[in-house]
Amino acid sequence: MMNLKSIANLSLKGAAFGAALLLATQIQAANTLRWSSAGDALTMDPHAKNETPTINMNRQVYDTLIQRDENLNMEPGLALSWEPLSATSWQFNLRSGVTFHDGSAFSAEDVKFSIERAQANTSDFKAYVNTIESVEIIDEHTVVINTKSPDPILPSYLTFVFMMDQTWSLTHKVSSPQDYNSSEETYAVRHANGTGAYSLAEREPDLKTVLQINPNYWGPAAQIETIIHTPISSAPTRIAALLSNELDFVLDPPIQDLKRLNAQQSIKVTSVPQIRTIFLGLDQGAPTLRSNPDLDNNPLADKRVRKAMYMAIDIKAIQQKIMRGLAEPAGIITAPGVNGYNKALDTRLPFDRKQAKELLAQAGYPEGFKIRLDCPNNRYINDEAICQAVVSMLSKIDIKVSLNAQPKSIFFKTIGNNDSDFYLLGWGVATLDSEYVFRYLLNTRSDKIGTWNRANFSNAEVDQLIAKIQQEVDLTKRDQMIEKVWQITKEDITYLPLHHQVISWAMSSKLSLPIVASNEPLFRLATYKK
Amino acid sequence: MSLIEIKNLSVCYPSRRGVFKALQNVSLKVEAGEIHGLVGESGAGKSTIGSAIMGLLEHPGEISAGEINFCGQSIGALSDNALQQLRGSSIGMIFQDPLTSLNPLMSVGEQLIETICYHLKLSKSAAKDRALALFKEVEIPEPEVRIDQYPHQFSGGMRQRVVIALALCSEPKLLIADEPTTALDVSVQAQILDLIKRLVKKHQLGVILVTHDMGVIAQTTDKVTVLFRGKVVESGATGQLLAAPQHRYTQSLLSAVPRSDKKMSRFCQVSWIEGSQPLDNRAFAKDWQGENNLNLGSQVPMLEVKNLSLSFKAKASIFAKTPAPTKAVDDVSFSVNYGEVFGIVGESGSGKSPIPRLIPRLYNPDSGSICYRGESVVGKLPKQQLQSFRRRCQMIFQDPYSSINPRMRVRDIIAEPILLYGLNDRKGAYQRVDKLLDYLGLERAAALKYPHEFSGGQRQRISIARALATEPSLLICDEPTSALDVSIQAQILNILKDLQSELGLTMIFISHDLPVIRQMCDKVAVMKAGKIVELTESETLFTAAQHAYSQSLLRLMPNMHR
Amino acid sequence: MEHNNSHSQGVQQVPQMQKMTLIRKIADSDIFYSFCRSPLIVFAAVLCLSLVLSALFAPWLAPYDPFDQSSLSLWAANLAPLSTDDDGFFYLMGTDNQGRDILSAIMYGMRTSLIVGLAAVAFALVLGTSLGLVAAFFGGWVDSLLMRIADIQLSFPAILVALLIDGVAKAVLGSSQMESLAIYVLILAIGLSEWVQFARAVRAAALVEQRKEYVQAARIMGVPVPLIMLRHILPNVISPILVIATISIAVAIITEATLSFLGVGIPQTEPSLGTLIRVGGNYLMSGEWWITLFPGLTLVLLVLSFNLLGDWLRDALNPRLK
Amino acid sequence: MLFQGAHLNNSLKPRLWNIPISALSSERVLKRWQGSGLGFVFVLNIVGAIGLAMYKFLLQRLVQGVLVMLVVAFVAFAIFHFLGDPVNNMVGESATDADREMVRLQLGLDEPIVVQYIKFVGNILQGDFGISYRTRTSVIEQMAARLPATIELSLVSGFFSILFGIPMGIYCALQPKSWLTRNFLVGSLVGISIPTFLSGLLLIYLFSVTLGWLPSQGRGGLISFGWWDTSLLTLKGWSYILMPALTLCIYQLTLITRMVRAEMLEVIRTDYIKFARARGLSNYIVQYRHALKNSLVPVVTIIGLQLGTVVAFSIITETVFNWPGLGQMFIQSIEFVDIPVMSAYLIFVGAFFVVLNLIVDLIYALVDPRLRAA
Repeated sequence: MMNLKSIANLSLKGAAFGAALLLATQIQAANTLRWSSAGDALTMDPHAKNETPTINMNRQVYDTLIQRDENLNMEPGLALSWEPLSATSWQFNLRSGVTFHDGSAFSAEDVKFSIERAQANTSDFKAYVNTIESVEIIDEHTVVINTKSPDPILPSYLTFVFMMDQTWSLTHKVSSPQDYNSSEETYAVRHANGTGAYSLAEREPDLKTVLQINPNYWGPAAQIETIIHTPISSAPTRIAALLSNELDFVLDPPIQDLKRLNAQQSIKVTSVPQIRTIFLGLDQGAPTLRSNPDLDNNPLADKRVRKAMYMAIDIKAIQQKIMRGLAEPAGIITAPGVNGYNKALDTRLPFDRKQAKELLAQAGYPEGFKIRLDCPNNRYINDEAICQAVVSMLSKIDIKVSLNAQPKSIFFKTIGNNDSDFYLLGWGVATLDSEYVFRYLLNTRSDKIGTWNRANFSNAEVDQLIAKIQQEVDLTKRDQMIEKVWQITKEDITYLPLHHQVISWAMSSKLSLPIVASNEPLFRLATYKK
Repeated sequence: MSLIEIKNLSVCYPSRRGVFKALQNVSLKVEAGEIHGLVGESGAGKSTIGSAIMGLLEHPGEISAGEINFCGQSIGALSDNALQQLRGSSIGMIFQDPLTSLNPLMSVGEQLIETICYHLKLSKSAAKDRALALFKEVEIPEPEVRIDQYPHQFSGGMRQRVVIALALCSEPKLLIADEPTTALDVSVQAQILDLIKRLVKKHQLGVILVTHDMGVIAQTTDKVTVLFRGKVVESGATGQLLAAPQHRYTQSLLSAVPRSDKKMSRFCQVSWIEGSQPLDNRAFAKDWQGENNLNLGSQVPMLEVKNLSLSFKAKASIFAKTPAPTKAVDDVSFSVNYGEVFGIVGESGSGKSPIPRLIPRLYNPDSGSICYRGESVVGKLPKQQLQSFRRRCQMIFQDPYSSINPRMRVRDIIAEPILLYGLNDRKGAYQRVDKLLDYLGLERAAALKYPHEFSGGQRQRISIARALATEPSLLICDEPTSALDVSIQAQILNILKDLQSELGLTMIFISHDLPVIRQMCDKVAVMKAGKIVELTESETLFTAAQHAYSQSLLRLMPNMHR
Repeated sequence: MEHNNSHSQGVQQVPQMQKMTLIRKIADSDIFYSFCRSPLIVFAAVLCLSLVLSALFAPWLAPYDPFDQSSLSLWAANLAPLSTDDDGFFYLMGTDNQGRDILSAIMYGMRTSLIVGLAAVAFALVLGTSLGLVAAFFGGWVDSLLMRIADIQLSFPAILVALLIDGVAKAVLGSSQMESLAIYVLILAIGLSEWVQFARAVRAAALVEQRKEYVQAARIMGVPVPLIMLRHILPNVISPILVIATISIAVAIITEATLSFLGVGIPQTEPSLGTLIRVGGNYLMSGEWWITLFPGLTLVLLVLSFNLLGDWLRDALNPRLK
Repeated sequence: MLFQGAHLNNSLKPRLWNIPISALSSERVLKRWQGSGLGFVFVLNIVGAIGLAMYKFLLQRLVQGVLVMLVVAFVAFAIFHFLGDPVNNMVGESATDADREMVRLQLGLDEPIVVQYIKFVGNILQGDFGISYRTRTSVIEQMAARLPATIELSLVSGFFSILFGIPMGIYCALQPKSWLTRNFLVGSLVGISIPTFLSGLLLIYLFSVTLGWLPSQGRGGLISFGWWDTSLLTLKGWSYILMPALTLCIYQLTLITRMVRAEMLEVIRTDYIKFARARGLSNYIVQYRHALKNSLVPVVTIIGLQLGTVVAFSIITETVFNWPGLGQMFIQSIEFVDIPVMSAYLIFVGAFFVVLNLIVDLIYALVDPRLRAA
């Protein structure tokens, strides 16, 4: 590459004419933002797919009753204000004068319709609204939401429920969400009619999505008129495009490129700790290991083994070498900013290979054992590289790990089928409350709850605490219970925490776009420097 | 001043193994209006002379000494450009194979007009007139129609006429004809040679006629030069030279040419040419396990062919109606008696080639019967009967280069049939191979060599040894010598004659060469268009042919001895 | 040129003669001559040989074992070429993001690449040659069927066929099994995409051979068909097979690398050159060029050496170019 | 070319490694023509179908093309039906057995396989390739949106390779000893030894990142004609297509250079060229009017067919340059086991190839006098 560079420099002068002729970087209208990420939204139906890139795109077009600002604080969205009427009912006062992109007015009817749509069988957002019993329309701008049981975090969940236009939906026969698992294309897949700051102007799946500013937006007017998203799956190509000024913003620059990007005058990189913790899951509930039929018991059920594995991991090396400093070593599996996070809890056991070996010997595995590590290779930042490093570190205490790194679609199927002994997972907290972690990862697994608890961890005390937390409206009491759960599980070494992920955005230095820890860009806040 | 005079010409091809001298000190003269024959066997360098004159020697060949004077001017002194002008305008050349000498994508007219325009600087229409005149001159019928046709629409003889017309485009003074009729049938050959003779007379052309065929030399040329391994051995007026050859090589060469005027018991051995042993171990005959002399008095002929027909179907297609199949063999009947040599003669396409492949069941006939010793060998046979028939019926092929597997050792080639029929174990088979090699005058050491280490004649001996390995009673010889030089041909034919007389083999002998037929065969069938037109004793055919076609074949046959 | 007489020696010496001449024959052969005359080809052969040998003997030659997880130190990751890590280990070509020595990884990666390439070509060779022989010898509908299949397959380039086979395998096997079987699927996919070359060449050559009279002689003798094909025809169609095989190895290696680059080939745990390039490609823009450039360069040299040899062999074995 | 006497195929198939094969086969160009595929035409001529020969030839090829498409469609159908498990993809995960049976009946999966196949072909003919499993949008629309990109990329790269390949091939054949020829030949081997993805990455690094002359990815400067967006009408469009097209053309360039060289050397060795020289025609006439013209006939056909492989080779180029074409779509479909897209792409490549074949046959028939028979 060095050679290339010098060749390039040499030929630079001679070819100035050619450069002028082929000048690729046409000056874009200052009011256009061209951005890219590895993947595209899967659908524009706002209730069909609960997946980050899809939500990202939909959030530009659709609004929610309550929304979060760039600091993730809740703020009024389509609801001006909300208050609990009782333990199980909430009143929402809706913003008036809001219109959809097609011009029709937003009203209480639409709220009822949208929430019920999100509850439909084919919706992927059922979990967020399944405590809701009914939506009552009080008047055109007031609704009351009744829940089946007390639900202290309903407002948080509502930040994910996008509001659609009932009339539009009926007209285009999309009154129930697209069934993503069936072969049908509905109108809402490539068309949208929201109240957001941007309207959908053009949508070619996997190729290009163009958003146009909504002049009738209810909030502070957005500055940038056109947003163009082009998915580029190859990271070097994505970065090359940013470097050659074909893009203004890259959502997911590989961290190894940040240094170089930062060094560039025309590009700036901003980073923020994300509300997501990366950890290793160990199935301690299974009788034997799936990936090692030679063992007739499950070594992972032994806390000493889990502790040995924990202590064998040199998190500093991972942080420095793989994450290039852009990660915060974690002691619990939730991140700062989440209700219930406690700095004191977030401390790690020391990295001590010798003690780890001793623990293994005590547990009866002086020679170690074999196991398979399942790992996604396109979900988290450097996920596969982290797994490789873990494999290497565990091999030093004689645990022979074979790595099975797969694309996320297949990986999640493996996890979902409860087919893994040992896996790497990252958990973001959409509601910014520890309960979100507990209900998915720590509660004993059943159809309704603990669905991601593939560690098959089961603790009656924890389960009781979680049940109480879910209904406790007294926040002090609730926080105490949360802390209790964290203490129990940390002590038990239920999961092996690795680090809190730090996200970085790379953008043209002319662009100002506040980074959001949820990794959801809010383009309505973007501006260009003059 | 001679038209062309070659003085002490030497041409060599340098290679990493040394310099190969294709021509050494060759001198000859050709006068206007004279046909000068160059004759010799393969490797004699006769074609190289033509290429050297034209300046078209193939890389890396070069003229190492001597000079070529054309009309008193040295060709060697000419620039490339001048030489190119000389080619075509003053010297024309025609090649052996008319099928490949013409550009298939241009009409013959275009090729003619292009050449005429280039050399004579005529306008297109004037060139076309001249092209038509040339067509008339080379006696192509309907020149106006044919001039716009493409080469593939012409027959072989007609194409050679087109080639001649092209060579004559710009009225050259000298014409070099390199084996101009070798690829043609006898009847067409005669016409082409006649045409050349007439053109020579009319235009006072000088012609250098390169050929291997003594008959062509005798009938066409005024003077002849005999070449051997790049050197001139003898030169002189044709009649004189043929009647009284001076050099031993010429003498033996001439004696090796099969005579068509009388049958001789054996060919003269051309010992001067290649170290060749005659069949030396007569004891071999005693060893022979064949059963040929049995049944000599039997009433049943050894092989009886009745109403044999075979047609080749054109490839079926979806749209074209399947074309009428062409009958390659049409209702042919003959019988071959014990110890007899049965000849089949005909031109290309006469159907003589499928017959030797029908008898040993390489092809299945459409209809008709073949009986060997009274038993039918057509149709589905028990495996054992088929094997025993195949063992008794062996074949010798035309091309000694392709008829033996180049990747097998000679020993394995000859032993293969012995082992296949289980006549002997491997050790016994190899002993048998040694005996066969002795018998055919090859060294025993040959057994371990591969075919490429042998000359054409030696290969044909190997081929014969393979055929004899199973001790057959019927030997089918399919043009066994037509790819060989005349001297080698004599050796091989002698071997076959010896085999026949010593082992009492029955033979079917296929050839296009009438003199060879006369020398070899007892009975002859003359074939034309898949049918036998005349079947008679061979002496009768040559003295009193009945059928008009046989007569014309005999008349057109180039004959050195007439 | 007739120089046959030089070989007429005594019968007794024959076995010795054979041995003597074998070496002399090789040294004297036209192929060897044309080989020595071209420095480029000698270079290609030396290059090819040294690459293949270094892959073959990687466990002994490589400075480190890149598959020995326990020897990797993450702290030695991303070192530039010619650097030494904290423990004093030296890395000629630098290390990758796991601290793996690039030089060793290349040697082992080349092993995987070569194994896939050679196995795929061997598979294609056996399949293509036998089908080509069968088609040539039986003719008729067998020939038509086989050649039509070949035609249709030819309309889909190797890479596409290999991708399709890979996709189908993925659908049939499921992804977790796919992981362990990836290398076999890859060999199968590349092999199946290359057999046509062999089949067509062998068929064409066999048709030419078959018209020759030595085959007719064998048929008249009643030699069984399989024996004719194996003993008579096959040895005579070896040279086109040889040429295609050499070039096919180059094609197979590049196809494997491409598939691995596209992420459907060899998994990262036992990386081939293509996998190394794919993984390293992620670091190209960040200035850690050695992670992708050295494997890339090795791949190019390996493929080039096979291509040069194949190209030369094609001319050297072509009787008409002599 | 597809269904007919396979000898012809031998000489005309579009694979690089066919050059050695044809060069090895002991038949010369001319003999190949005579004795082989065209032998069939000879037969037609012989039986008196002269004049109709060409039409029959073309009509036959047309039918063969249709047959090939039916076979390709069958492969696609097999993939679609046996791997895709359409029922599972139609119903949700929570569907009952009764639901599945319903869907089976609706889809006609209870009908005989032949009937299903016919329906499948019928759907294809109506442009119905189903719905992508991944994007849940109609496959044909996705393909239509991406088709222009792939076609233009292929055409431009084909154009480049012809533009440089033919003169280079001629030069190599006419000046076999020149140092430039050696460089061309060795250089072309180097060219095909560099995998497309690597050369693509290096080009991006040099021209986009380091020099900033050319855009690194995507397609720009588009002008629309109905559904067809072209990037060939603006300078900016060309700046986008230049690098992918160059990357893609290296392989074809090599192929064409070597092909032209091999064919021309072959033709130069023929008797009719020797005879043309012996007639004293100038080098120019011999080399260009005779040798070049005759060697171009097979070359043109191969180039035509080659365009077909360019389309498929663009898979890699499109991935590296994020070129929004069909190849990129295909790669994504492989990754996600998106069966409808896979089978649709298969059919597309097959159809493209068949159409090219027909065009090539037409050219062949027009150029060759033996087919044009008066």
